[in-house]
Amino acid sequence: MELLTNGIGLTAVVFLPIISALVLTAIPKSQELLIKGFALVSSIVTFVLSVLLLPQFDFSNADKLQLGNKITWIKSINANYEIGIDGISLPLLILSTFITVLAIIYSIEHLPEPKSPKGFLALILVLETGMNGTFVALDLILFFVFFEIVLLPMYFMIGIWGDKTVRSVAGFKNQIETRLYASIKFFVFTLFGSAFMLLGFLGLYYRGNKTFSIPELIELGTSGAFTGTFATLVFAVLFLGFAVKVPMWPLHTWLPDAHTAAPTVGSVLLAAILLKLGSYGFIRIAIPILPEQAKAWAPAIAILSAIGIIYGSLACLAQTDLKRLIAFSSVGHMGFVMLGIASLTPIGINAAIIGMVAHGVITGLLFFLSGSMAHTYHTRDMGRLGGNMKLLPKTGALLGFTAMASLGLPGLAGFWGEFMALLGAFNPLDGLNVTIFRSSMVAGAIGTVLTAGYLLWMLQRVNLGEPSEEWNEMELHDADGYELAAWIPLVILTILIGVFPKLIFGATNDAVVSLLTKAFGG
Amino acid sequence: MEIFEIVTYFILLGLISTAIRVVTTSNVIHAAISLVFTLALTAILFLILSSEFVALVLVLVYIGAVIVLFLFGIMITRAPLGKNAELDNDKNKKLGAAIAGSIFLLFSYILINGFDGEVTIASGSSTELLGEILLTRFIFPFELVSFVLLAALIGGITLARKDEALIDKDQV
Amino acid sequence: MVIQWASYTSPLYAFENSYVVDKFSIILKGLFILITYLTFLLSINFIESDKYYQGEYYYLLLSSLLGALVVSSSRDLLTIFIGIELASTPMFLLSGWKKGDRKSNEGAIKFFLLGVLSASLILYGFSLLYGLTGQLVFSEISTYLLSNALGDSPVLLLSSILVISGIGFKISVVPFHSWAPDTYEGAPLPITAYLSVSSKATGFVALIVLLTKVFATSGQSWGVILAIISGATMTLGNLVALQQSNPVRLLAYSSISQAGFIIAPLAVAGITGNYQDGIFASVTYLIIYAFMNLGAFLSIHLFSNFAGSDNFYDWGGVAKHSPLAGVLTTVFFFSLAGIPPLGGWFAKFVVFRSLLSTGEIVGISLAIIGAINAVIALVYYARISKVIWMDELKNPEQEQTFEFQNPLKVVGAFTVLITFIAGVFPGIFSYLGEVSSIFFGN
Amino acid sequence: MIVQPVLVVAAALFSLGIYGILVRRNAVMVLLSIELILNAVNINFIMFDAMLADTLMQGQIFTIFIITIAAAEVGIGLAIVLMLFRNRQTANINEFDLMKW
Amino acid sequence: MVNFNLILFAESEAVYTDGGVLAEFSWLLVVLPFFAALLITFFGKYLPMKGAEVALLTIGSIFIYSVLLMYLHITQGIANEFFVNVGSIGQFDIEFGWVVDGLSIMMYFVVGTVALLVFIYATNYMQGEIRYTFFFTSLTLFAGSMLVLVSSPTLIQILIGWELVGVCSYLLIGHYWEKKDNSSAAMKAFITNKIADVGLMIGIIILALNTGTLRISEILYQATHDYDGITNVAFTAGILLFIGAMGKSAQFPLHVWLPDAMAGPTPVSALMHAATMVTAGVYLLARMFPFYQSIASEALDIVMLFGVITLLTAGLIAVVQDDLKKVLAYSTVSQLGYMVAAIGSGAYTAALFHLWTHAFFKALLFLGAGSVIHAVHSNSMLEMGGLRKVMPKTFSTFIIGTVALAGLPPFAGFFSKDEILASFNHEGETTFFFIAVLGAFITAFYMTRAVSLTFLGEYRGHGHPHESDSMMTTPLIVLAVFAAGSGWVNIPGVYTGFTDWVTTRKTPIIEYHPESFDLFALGLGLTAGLIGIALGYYLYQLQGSAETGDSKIKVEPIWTVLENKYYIDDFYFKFIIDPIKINLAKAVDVINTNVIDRFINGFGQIASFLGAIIYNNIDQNGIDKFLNISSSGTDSFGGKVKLLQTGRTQQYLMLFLGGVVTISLLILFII
Repeated sequence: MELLTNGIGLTAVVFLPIISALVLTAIPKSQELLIKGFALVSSIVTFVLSVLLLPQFDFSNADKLQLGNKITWIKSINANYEIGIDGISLPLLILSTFITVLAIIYSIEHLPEPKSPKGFLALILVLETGMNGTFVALDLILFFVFFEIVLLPMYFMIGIWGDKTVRSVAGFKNQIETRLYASIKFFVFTLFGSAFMLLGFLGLYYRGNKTFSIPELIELGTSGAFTGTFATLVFAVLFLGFAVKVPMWPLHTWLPDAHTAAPTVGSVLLAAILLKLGSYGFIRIAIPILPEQAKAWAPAIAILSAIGIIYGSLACLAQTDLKRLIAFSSVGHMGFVMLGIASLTPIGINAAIIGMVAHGVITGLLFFLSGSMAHTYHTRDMGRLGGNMKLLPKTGALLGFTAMASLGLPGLAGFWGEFMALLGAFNPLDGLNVTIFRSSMVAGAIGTVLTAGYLLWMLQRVNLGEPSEEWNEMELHDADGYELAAWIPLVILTILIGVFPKLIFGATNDAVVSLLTKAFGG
Repeated sequence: MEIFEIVTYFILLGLISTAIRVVTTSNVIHAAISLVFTLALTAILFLILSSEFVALVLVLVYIGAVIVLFLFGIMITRAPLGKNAELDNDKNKKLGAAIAGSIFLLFSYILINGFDGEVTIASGSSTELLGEILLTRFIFPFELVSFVLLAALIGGITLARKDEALIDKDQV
Repeated sequence: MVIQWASYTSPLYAFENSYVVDKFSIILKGLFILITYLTFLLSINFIESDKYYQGEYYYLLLSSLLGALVVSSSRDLLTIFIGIELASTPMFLLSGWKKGDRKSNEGAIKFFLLGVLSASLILYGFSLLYGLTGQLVFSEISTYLLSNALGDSPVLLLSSILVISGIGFKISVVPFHSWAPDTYEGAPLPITAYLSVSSKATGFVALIVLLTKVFATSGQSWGVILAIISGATMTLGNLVALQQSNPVRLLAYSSISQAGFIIAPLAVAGITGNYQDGIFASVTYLIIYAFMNLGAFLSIHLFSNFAGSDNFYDWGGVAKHSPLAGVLTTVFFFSLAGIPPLGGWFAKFVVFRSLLSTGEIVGISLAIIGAINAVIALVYYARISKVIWMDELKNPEQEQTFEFQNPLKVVGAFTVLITFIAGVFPGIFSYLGEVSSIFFGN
Repeated sequence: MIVQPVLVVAAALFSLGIYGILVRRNAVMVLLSIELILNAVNINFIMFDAMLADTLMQGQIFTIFIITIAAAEVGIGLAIVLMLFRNRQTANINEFDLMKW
Repeated sequence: MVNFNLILFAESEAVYTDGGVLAEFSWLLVVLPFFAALLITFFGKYLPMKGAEVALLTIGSIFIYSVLLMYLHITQGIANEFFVNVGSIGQFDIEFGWVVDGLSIMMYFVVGTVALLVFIYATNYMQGEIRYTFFFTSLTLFAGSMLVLVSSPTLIQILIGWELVGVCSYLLIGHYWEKKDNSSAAMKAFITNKIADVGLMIGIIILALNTGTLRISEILYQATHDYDGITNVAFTAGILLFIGAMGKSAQFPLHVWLPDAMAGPTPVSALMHAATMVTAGVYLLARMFPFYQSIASEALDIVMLFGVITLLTAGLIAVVQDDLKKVLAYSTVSQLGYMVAAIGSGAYTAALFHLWTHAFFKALLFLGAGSVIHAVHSNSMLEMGGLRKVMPKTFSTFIIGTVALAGLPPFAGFFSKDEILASFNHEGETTFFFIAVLGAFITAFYMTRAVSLTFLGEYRGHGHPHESDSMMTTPLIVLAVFAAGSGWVNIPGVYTGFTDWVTTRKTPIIEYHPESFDLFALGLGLTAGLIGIALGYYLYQLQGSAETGDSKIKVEPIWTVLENKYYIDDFYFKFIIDPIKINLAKAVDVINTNVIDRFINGFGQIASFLGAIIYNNIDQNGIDKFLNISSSGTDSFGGKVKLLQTGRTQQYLMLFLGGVVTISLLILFII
């Protein structure tokens, strides 16, 4: 399988979706079935391709970047098309291709208003290219480009297919449609971060022998090429860029709005993959290239993460909007991921990766469910919902299951990220302030209680109790085949990872250990 | 002090006074006439500085053509002939004067510090030489200028000509 | 009519037959010719739609093109001045081409008066330069300046300030920008496009040539001037653009802001003396900017014709009538905003790269200002896409057909292609920029 | 020794021209003021030419070109003013304020 | 990747076997319920008994398997553990597995037996109730989760089982979730446990990081061999683990969830109180006993303190309850206090022995109560009475359970409680000993009260109660046998097999085994029980009714305090839950929308505002404004001129030239 190992396979995984998106635009609007079919097939092919890479991937050398290639891209600035995956990016890449397939399956019958499947599916596919590309890019510029590519589709997805309710926004005189406010907020926030991130990349480029290659920069960084104010500044801007995407408190406020406004599939992709781009950036770029700075910033990151966990959970308790609640829960969960990363230990970072995957699976599913419910009930107000278990037993049961998974129930995927992150934070890397980390860890542990609190409360309000009378008249449809086809794989994945975390750890552990060894010595 | 210099000083004095008149008079015709004087004095100055061809061109082109054009313009646009209190935008005066004054001070300061030199007045005509240089060394710009003129001609005519149809149609 | 027909062919041939000075000028000439060609295509329907003077129109455009071509390869004060004049005089006229339209008239007179003033300033600056060195040819001037150690004489400084101001008018940087929105709004749309692209590019070329070939010795000073101007231009242009509801004025302010980005590398180059990097960035930005801005004008041309309104807030949902035009618009505006994988990102990227290349504090500050501005700019660029895609249709029953004539399609296809190529394979453009900077640098 | 006074007077003409374009209300008068400015530039060039005793007479040649261009500008300017006048029945430039916002 | 690990007893003289095939396949115990749960969920509806038969079959096989194991264990002794690696992270191996040793086999047996009987009982009890199938899914999962917990050879699996038990209890307590009270009770149980779990989690983290392993056996090895790492954190870790145990085993002050958990169907209560869930805490302490004993003995003192507090306070509350199930629930809390206190005093076997006996008689009592409730359709004892006649089987079995709980010989409770008292006495904890004796008195008293009010006297309720059918009474009878006889496996001086069973572990257990009866403790305990029964009978049977009986002992304000459960719930709601749920959460939300968002939006608005200012005041007519200020009063030319004042071209020119001048001055004279 020469084709798969020399970078072409990986390239195909990245670019197949966008090419399909282009082809999709050529299909006439009237051929709706063909459009949907084509999108589904191309996403499945992409997924299969990414799975075909698995046997080629040398797990015994998971710490090495594999299956990649390096081709000159922009010669004048020495930016190359350099790709490759290691144990860290592999799970995320597959998660990304996988979730996309599910998103498209779901979209076949459940397109948000205004329908127009062509545009919607094309945007999903473009989005996939951005996501896959970010996970395989090994060149800062390539990374940046892919990192930004995701913005446009998501912007339009929220803006066109988003929630049309009008609401008032703090600081604005006039009421504004949720989707419009959310889409631009999402865009501006992310761009704000990434504009500075780009400056940071350039700084590295000039101090680092004029190369954008991440592996080369890691070599330089670990040999102490970046020091002093320069390194502090660069880490600061990289932090800004990634932290917005994660999102870390207090840069999170775009997230609830974006999630609330986005169409179901948009929320799913946003939660499942997009947020990971930020934390992945920390692991792939910020920490190995600027280890000393990472060490200096780690306590701050830990504190912010802890605040994020508590804050996100408390905010959840105050929500009446189902999707908004789940969105805030993402803030909390990503707080655990970042807490793991901040610990700079193999445990912590492994925890972060499995946390990322788990959050992708679980929160993705939660958004699927809440989106479907919002579609059925035409409301997301938890005050009006209730007795969902009675009205929509399948959806309700899955919601219950997913909420349990989300609160970190051991035996399900969410547990490992939380528990291991706390484990990592208890004993951070030597030289880090133990008190801060342990306090953060305790805060995180308290956060788990709050998490359980708001999720159970949510269940009580949404799933349990007698259904309100207003639904008697309405014809409510429980989950149909397409929905189940999109959801059940996530359920299975949740259980599989929960019971057998080696699925993820097996790939990541070596890579993480070697990354940290390189960065901080034995 | 040579006679040239004395003459020059007088010319300079005249230049300034006529120029002031150009921008301050409240009579449009007076302004135009003052400009004629300014230009004439300039031409004399050029003559003193032994640039007789340029002086000639100045007189021919400016006094002969441009000023006439101006007078036409004044008349066609029916500017009030004679004294006109509304000729100036009074509000702008103070600030305009301040800007102009500061530019003057600035330029003078730099010019006085920057340049000093003697001028030896060459005798004899340099027109022939000038013509030769113009048509050899500077032939390219010379050709280009013709395009400028042509463009100005064509465009000027197009814009200035009366098209009732167009005006009616697009009237805002 | 003959001239009109000639317009289709002559630019293409002119490329082959033009006098070659160096690669810098060839590349720029190619750019100018292409832009003019696209402007022609843009103009066809426009000119035919009303009873404008066609032959004169094309002649004047061609004259302007000639001026731009001259500017890019002229290397003495007189020729460059004539070139600048030749490039701009026809534009004074063309901007008033909508004779019956008072806005057009007003725009023209404002443009004209400021243009003449700027020409006078340039001339005064040239006269000082001449007085100081006694030379008109660039190379000799700079040799003279070097050999006599006049690098920082006040006269030279004043001269450079006057020249920068004069050209600053053409490239419409703060505070010499005020004509731009009015004139852009008033002028016929193809002319506006041309003004904001080619005319501006001419100004940049003149600026680059003059600053690096003539004033190189006082780079420290004009570098600072340009840096201040650049920062002010980016910020002011963007902030004001946020307020606009007229798409043309919006683009006018946006192009003011973009001008700030283009001169930023030049400013840093002046301070550090590393011209190659600066010119590379500026030229690359210029090329990419030219095409995407042209495309942006194309798209607002399409929509304002369709919606019959000059207020883009009235354009709610128009993209649904023509998704193709909607996509084009989106591409161009987001490219202007600098979102990968559209060309604009690479333009911004090379600028940032050159700003940070030396670690000068000026460069870093400009880069930060630029980064913030890139975010601000996004808001109004995105606003247009928002309106055309996301807002409700104003007249859902509107059965009007969307006119998208073939010449315009060609323009759209061409510009969008370049925008994408520049974003995905920026190597090509950076190659052009690089080559030009290398050949130009020495 | 004669150089400085001439140059200063040229600068004065320049400034007066600027004053004129800033203050004059009538477009034709503004054009007149511009002529003053250009004239100042001419004087500069001729003065420098004489001062440097330029054998190529570049200053003079430049001046000739300036005069030519100036003539062209005047033509264009008047054409535009005329056009405006046709539409607005006034040549006062400060009435041109359609594009206030 | 099964890691076969034969446990060798270096310090012990006894030789134990590895358990052979039976031990090797013990994973079936854990996996079967989950598999069954899946089956029931997806196919249960289509089966004749709606899935109950699958549950019965499963639990039946588990029971048989546990009996086999028990038999093997009694005959030859088993101590073995197995590991399956499920991932490595850093230096840690994450392993699941199963442990087969005395402690776990005892638990398998308890869980298997009680669960089987409860299941049989429930098939009938739940007949016709909603979500019958799902109920069995959850119940099976519940048993399975407990098996995960007790079979755990690693701390991580303990945690998993721990929380799974919590979730299943959530599902079961909230079985009738149409009523908000029930779902709230379920939530309360889950959250309270979750709070405790934080302690457990941190405890596990500390232990894992200081020993470098998650295997319990290795941690215990290090603990007993005084490794530095673990010794330093022993006290903290011990306390934290105990906090976890407090949650599950409902120790004061985290006991609040257990009485509320009565909201679930009665079989659930029976299972939960007897075999699964509440015993988890005791099991954990027992599993970690060598650790506590060798290096965390200070922590044990605290454990004991809380145990004693619990046994007393909960017992007192039980006295004032009118709800039959709540009486039993508080009784459970109180009995758990005994067990915990026993562990705290170092009496490992005594605690487990009490767990063992308590499992049977408490299951019996609950099922009996369920039978009664089933008959009278009410929980309140005020609506019962006189059922002795109509429900003879229930009555007689209930009586056996009661006397077992009250600690009368020869029933099971007598032996186990006596061993605990003996241990207290032996340890010299005089105060605690007397409190425990007092507890025994209270226990006997409130049980008598309950029996009297329920079965004796006259019937006060409505409807016509009748005896439950054999599917329900058979388990009662079986359990009654156990309640009577299960104490005989550990009679000091006669037969102490139980001690051997539960001490068969890798790490030897060193503790006090009474060689013979401690007559002082025995006498005191027995007397207390008898007095309690006598008093109860006197008050409630002879006086006839609850009110009159209660009025005799109603001592204000203690009675009110007890009725309000010491106001602990109120305290929690008022000072912890409400502030967090309402005030803090609202505050955060407000901060989010009104501070952070406003701040962010503010940026946008500032930019927009600046833009407007620049555009309107500087860019377009700044000069104009300036001029208007500087030359006010010059508008003297009349109306026409006034209109003309807004001309723009010259202002542009001014801006232009002003720019030039400013820049020139700046460059030439300043820089």
